[in-house]
Amino acid sequence: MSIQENCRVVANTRLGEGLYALTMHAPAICAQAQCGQFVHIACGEGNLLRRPISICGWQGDALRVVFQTKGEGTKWLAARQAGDVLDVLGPLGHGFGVAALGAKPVLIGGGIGVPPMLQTAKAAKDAGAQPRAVLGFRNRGAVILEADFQAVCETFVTTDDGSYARHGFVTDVLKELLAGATGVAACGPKPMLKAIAALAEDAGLPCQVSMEERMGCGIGACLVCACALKAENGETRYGHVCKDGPVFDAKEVAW
Amino acid sequence: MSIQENCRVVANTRLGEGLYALTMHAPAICAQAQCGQFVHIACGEGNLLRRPISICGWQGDALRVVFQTKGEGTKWLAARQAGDVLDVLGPLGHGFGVAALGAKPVLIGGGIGVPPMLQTAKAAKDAGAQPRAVLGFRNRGAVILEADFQAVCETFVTTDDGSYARHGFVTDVLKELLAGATGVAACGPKPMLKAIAALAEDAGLPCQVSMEERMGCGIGACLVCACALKAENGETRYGHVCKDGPVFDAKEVAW
Amino acid sequence: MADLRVNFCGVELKNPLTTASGTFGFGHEYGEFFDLSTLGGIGVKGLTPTERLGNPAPRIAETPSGILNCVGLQNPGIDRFIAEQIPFLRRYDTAIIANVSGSTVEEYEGMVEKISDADVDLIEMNISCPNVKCGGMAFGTQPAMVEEVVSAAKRKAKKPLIVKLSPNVTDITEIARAAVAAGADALSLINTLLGMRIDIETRRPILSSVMGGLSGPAVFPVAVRMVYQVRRAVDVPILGMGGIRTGRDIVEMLLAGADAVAMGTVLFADPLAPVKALQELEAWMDAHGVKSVRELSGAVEA
Amino acid sequence: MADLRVNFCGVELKNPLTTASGTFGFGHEYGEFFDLSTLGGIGVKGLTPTERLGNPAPRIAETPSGILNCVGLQNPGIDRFIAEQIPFLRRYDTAIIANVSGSTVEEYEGMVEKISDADVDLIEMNISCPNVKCGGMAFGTQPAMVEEVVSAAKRKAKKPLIVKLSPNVTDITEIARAAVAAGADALSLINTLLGMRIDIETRRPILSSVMGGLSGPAVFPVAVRMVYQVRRAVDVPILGMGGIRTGRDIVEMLLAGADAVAMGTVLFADPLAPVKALQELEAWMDAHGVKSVRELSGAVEA
Ligand SMILES: Cc1cc2nc3c(=O)[nH]c(=O)nc-3n(C[C@H](O)[C@H](O)[C@H](O)COP(=O)(O)OP(=O)(O)OC[C@H]3O[C@@H](n4cnc5c(N)ncnc54)[C@H](O)[C@@H]3O)c2cc1C
Ligand SMILES: Cc1cc2nc3c(=O)[nH]c(=O)nc-3n(C[C@H](O)[C@H](O)[C@H](O)COP(=O)(O)OP(=O)(O)OC[C@H]3O[C@@H](n4cnc5c(N)ncnc54)[C@H](O)[C@@H]3O)c2cc1C
Ligand SMILES: Cc1cc2nc3c(=O)[nH]c(=O)nc-3n(C[C@H](O)[C@H](O)[C@H](O)COP(=O)(O)O)c2cc1C
Ligand SMILES: Cc1cc2nc3c(=O)[nH]c(=O)nc-3n(C[C@H](O)[C@H](O)[C@H](O)COP(=O)(O)O)c2cc1C
Ligand code: FES
Ligand code: FES
Repeated sequence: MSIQENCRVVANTRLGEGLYALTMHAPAICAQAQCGQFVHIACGEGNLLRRPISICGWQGDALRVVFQTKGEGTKWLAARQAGDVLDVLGPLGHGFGVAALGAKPVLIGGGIGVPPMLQTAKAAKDAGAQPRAVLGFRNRGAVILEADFQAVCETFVTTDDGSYARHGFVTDVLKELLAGATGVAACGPKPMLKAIAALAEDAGLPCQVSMEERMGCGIGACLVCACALKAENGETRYGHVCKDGPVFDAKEVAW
Repeated sequence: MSIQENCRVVANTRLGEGLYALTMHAPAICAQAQCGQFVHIACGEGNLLRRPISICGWQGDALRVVFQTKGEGTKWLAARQAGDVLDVLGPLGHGFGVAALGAKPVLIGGGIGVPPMLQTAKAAKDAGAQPRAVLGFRNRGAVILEADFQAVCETFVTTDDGSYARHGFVTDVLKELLAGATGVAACGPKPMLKAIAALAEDAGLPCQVSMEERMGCGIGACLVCACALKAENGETRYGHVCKDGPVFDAKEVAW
Repeated sequence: MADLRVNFCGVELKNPLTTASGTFGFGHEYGEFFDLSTLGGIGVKGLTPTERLGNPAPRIAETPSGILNCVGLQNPGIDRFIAEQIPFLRRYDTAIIANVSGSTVEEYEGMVEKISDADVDLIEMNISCPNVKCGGMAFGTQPAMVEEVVSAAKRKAKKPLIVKLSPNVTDITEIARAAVAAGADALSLINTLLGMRIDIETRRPILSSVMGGLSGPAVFPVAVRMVYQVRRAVDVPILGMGGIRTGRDIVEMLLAGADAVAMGTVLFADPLAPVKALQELEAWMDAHGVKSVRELSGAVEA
Repeated sequence: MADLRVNFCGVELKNPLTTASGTFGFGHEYGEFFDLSTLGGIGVKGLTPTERLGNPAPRIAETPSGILNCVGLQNPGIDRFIAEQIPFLRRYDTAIIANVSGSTVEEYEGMVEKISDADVDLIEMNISCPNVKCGGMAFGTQPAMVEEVVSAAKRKAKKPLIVKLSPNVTDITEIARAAVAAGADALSLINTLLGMRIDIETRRPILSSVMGGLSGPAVFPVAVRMVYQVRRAVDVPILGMGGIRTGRDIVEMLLAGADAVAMGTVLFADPLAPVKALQELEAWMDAHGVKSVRELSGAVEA
């Protein structure tokens, strides 16, 4: 059940260059949220469309999102301060199904795809699993939420340029972790997801990926957020990121 | 010389139902302002056009405007608070020429046309004249700035419905004051200005009126704020409220 | 209490507000936000003879006060609509407006015939679609094609037939006259304006289809103008749409000449926009002593 | 340092940004806000053979992200422009684009002949005006009328002739082709879209002329689309306009196919918009390693 909620900003903290963590008072949304879902936030009068942002996590009535400034919308969001009120739709979409990932899931985030994996790690742990997290970033300045993940589970960090932690890609780490793993879940840039899906498939592991697409309604009515999926007849059909996703079974996606 | 100035709001006070007095820090505009001029205020991202508002007065670097909420723009303005910054063009247009109004000018304001007459009264007084003010309002709830005027000059107040002060119209008072007067200046609804212009003309007095029209640029470039004037050949020509006005010689206006 | 009822082509609508085809799916999603019975009618996603997959993503781009879309008529096909969606929609006390699209005259004929026998209230025929037999030129841009496709469809129609006009034409009144001459029971307008945005970083069009349809508040003044012109050109009921956002916008569209209206894009910004707009409409009418919405239609003084 | 220079029909512009006719007067007013030599060129208020008084007020209405106007070509007439305004404009290091309007073919001919002998750089011919000999239908909406008026004007032109297209047409490429076939040296687009707003309190149209021209950011996607289409249809330089607001918008319009651009309505919101947009353009080019603005023209990959 999706809700429109007016949420007071509790804090908006700058995490790094163009990176923010915003916590808001969202009791109704928190009461229903699941890991991997997203919220659709109205970002000022100048922007007609809402902006989809993943739920990073919640605690009691406080919902946290972590975002990167990109254009007008996220810049507007970055300028919000404690006390401001946001018009939010949520929780939206289908999140990660941690049960299907087994006892030893590997959870992977790339860049601004890292935030939704945090609550996913918590959910897996709460369900009795032993998750491990792999977080990849462009460089040292882009690293976010490392301590948060470490508080939940074993966490590996990579940077593309080696300026922090391990030099390399999340897939390098994943290859090493596959042996003991029971499932893979990931959020990040499409090429990364595709590579992860291939590795998981080769290893015969279930794999869930969170996809991104430009959105209109955010609830499944306008059909703009098409994600190409494999149809039964071998052709392509279009699922919708906002309602059928954002999390899809990697085997279904027509990469 | 028109200036674009970013002006910090010092105070925004509710004067009555939908009526506000907003003071802003506007040193550059104050340094050049003349009574009867206006400022052109950007009213939020949702509104492309600026809103023209008369200068009610200034003191040092503090510029005061008084306005009534009408649509989106003025409602946005009403929601501004101390510390907010406004994007303002000003001072714009031709204001009242108090010298031409003589030693005993009658200054008339109707409704939301009252504000610009305050600084005009002060200017007349500073120039050594003995102004008298006539302020007309719909009813008791609409009365504004009465004390401010009384601090400057003898002031007469009327209400259309008699709910406060004298029952009747500003023209009723004007008729009584014409005998001793040397000139008339007015701002308010067009029918009121027209009636005043006729009375002044009959009495052979100079009369200046401040006209209103929908604006684009506010500086004379786009020619949308047309005010019908009498051309020398007896036909109509269009002057422009933002640059040729807002104050016109009443004899020039094609009523 | 203001009377919001409207009789549109013989169909009694409880109020003049419907939803614009393609922005409201088949109602399920917005039904989570408000009671669909609040609406005068529901315009459903454009239907085609068989299932259509639609265009690849991206299918949407934001523009100042508007959006571009190129969904490409993704829909399950008319048969599944009839079997699966009508029963759901009929649970609500609101009119069903079936929107049909085709790529040949024969397709339109077939769709109108089939949908006439289904339990819908009104048929809206979207003629902004490319005519595959005419080099892909949209049916709705040439009076001759309009006459041909509308008269063929009209012969099969057993429900009131609304013809939905494309605004991408030099003279909307010429198209409106052609549609009415061919038998249209009503007109709806406007469909989307053709537009384009480019991602300057990738130097590629944002939409997968390069160009797409512009809708939302940005187009409202164009829609008001066209409704006004069409009202003066023909004598059938008009369903006005294009950028409607508030109760005041509904009043303006009615004054211009609409008998009923539809709201689309603005739903994406605020799923409760229809409910709020109806409240505003009613409050405005009460404050202005307007007893019936029907008094407003075409009442602009110009 | 990015090279912003553009050669437009043989006229060297120091940068691709000009002002849209009718939004900038003759430059005096905005000259109080910034140095007019900053601009690549100045498009002046539309001129007619003799003085025109224009329409009564109201001449403007606000719309979502746009405005409607019906100034009605108020201007002092071409002779006073030549005598009084050119000397002022020539004090600045910027190209002068004279914009001419007429109500008959003969008027256009006479204006183009006269302005050719004056000290201007480019002639922009606004063909969105009603043709009084053709029932008031705008010249720019019918290919045959376009051919006639442009070829007549071209015969008198001794300066590069830019033909300014109306967007209120079914197929802009057809009109563009007609103009180029008739001798247009360049095209500018878009002029305003026809729109209307109604004051719901008075129930009267806001504009004195009932309908008026829509401009501003709302029309930007329509302008980008038409520039893109026209670029593919003809081979002359294009002056792109319609809703440009920022340096990024300039890049987008260039990518779509413009060689130079004009900014209009947005000036009313921010008189310094041209200065800011040029700074943004330059910064963007530097950040993206684009050496010359000419590399961007038509470089969309579609
Ligand atoms: C399910 C989902 C979850 C997301 N979660 C996060 C998150 O947790 N943190 C985060 O920083 N970002 C997230 N994003 C991306 C985020 O939505 C975009 O960065 C944001 O919409 C950009 O808006 P803008 O106005 O700043 O940029 P602009 O580029 O100016 O936006 C223009 C338009 O394009 C859309 N758009 C641009 N980029 C994207 C994108 N990558 N995905 C979808 N729409 C886009 C915008 O929504 C807007 O409609 C998520 C996207 C999706 C689909
Ligand atoms: C020279 C001048 C001085 C003014 N001084 C004052 C003042 O001191 N105090 C005050 O309260 N009001 C004043 N006004 C009127 C004020 O400009 C309008 O009330 C205001 O623009 C309405 O904007 P809105 O968005 O609230 O209303 P809307 O009706 O939503 O505005 C829509 C559009 O119409 C324009 N518009 C609407 N009404 C008017 C109007 N009466 N005059 C000009 N444009 C209008 C708006 O600027 C906007 O572009 C003055 C107007 C002028 C021309
Ligand atoms: C995402 C989207 C999909 C649309 N799909 C259809 C459609 O299938 N059939 C149709 O006739 N119109 C379709 N339209 C046009 C709308 O019904 C409507 O005419 C247009 O959007 C203008 O109204 P609005 O500005 O309120 O959205 C679609 C519009 C949008 C935004
Ligand atoms: C107030 C106003 C007056 C205009 N007058 C003219 C004119 O005289 N001649 C002309 O060719 N175009 C005229 N135009 C159209 C503009 O030059 C331009 O084509 C259009 O406004 C789109 O650009 P914009 O959105 O940047 O304003 C006028 C536009 C406005 C807003
Ligand atoms: S955004 Fe509307 S269906 Fe996904
Ligand atoms: S508002 Fe532009 S000339 Fe007056």
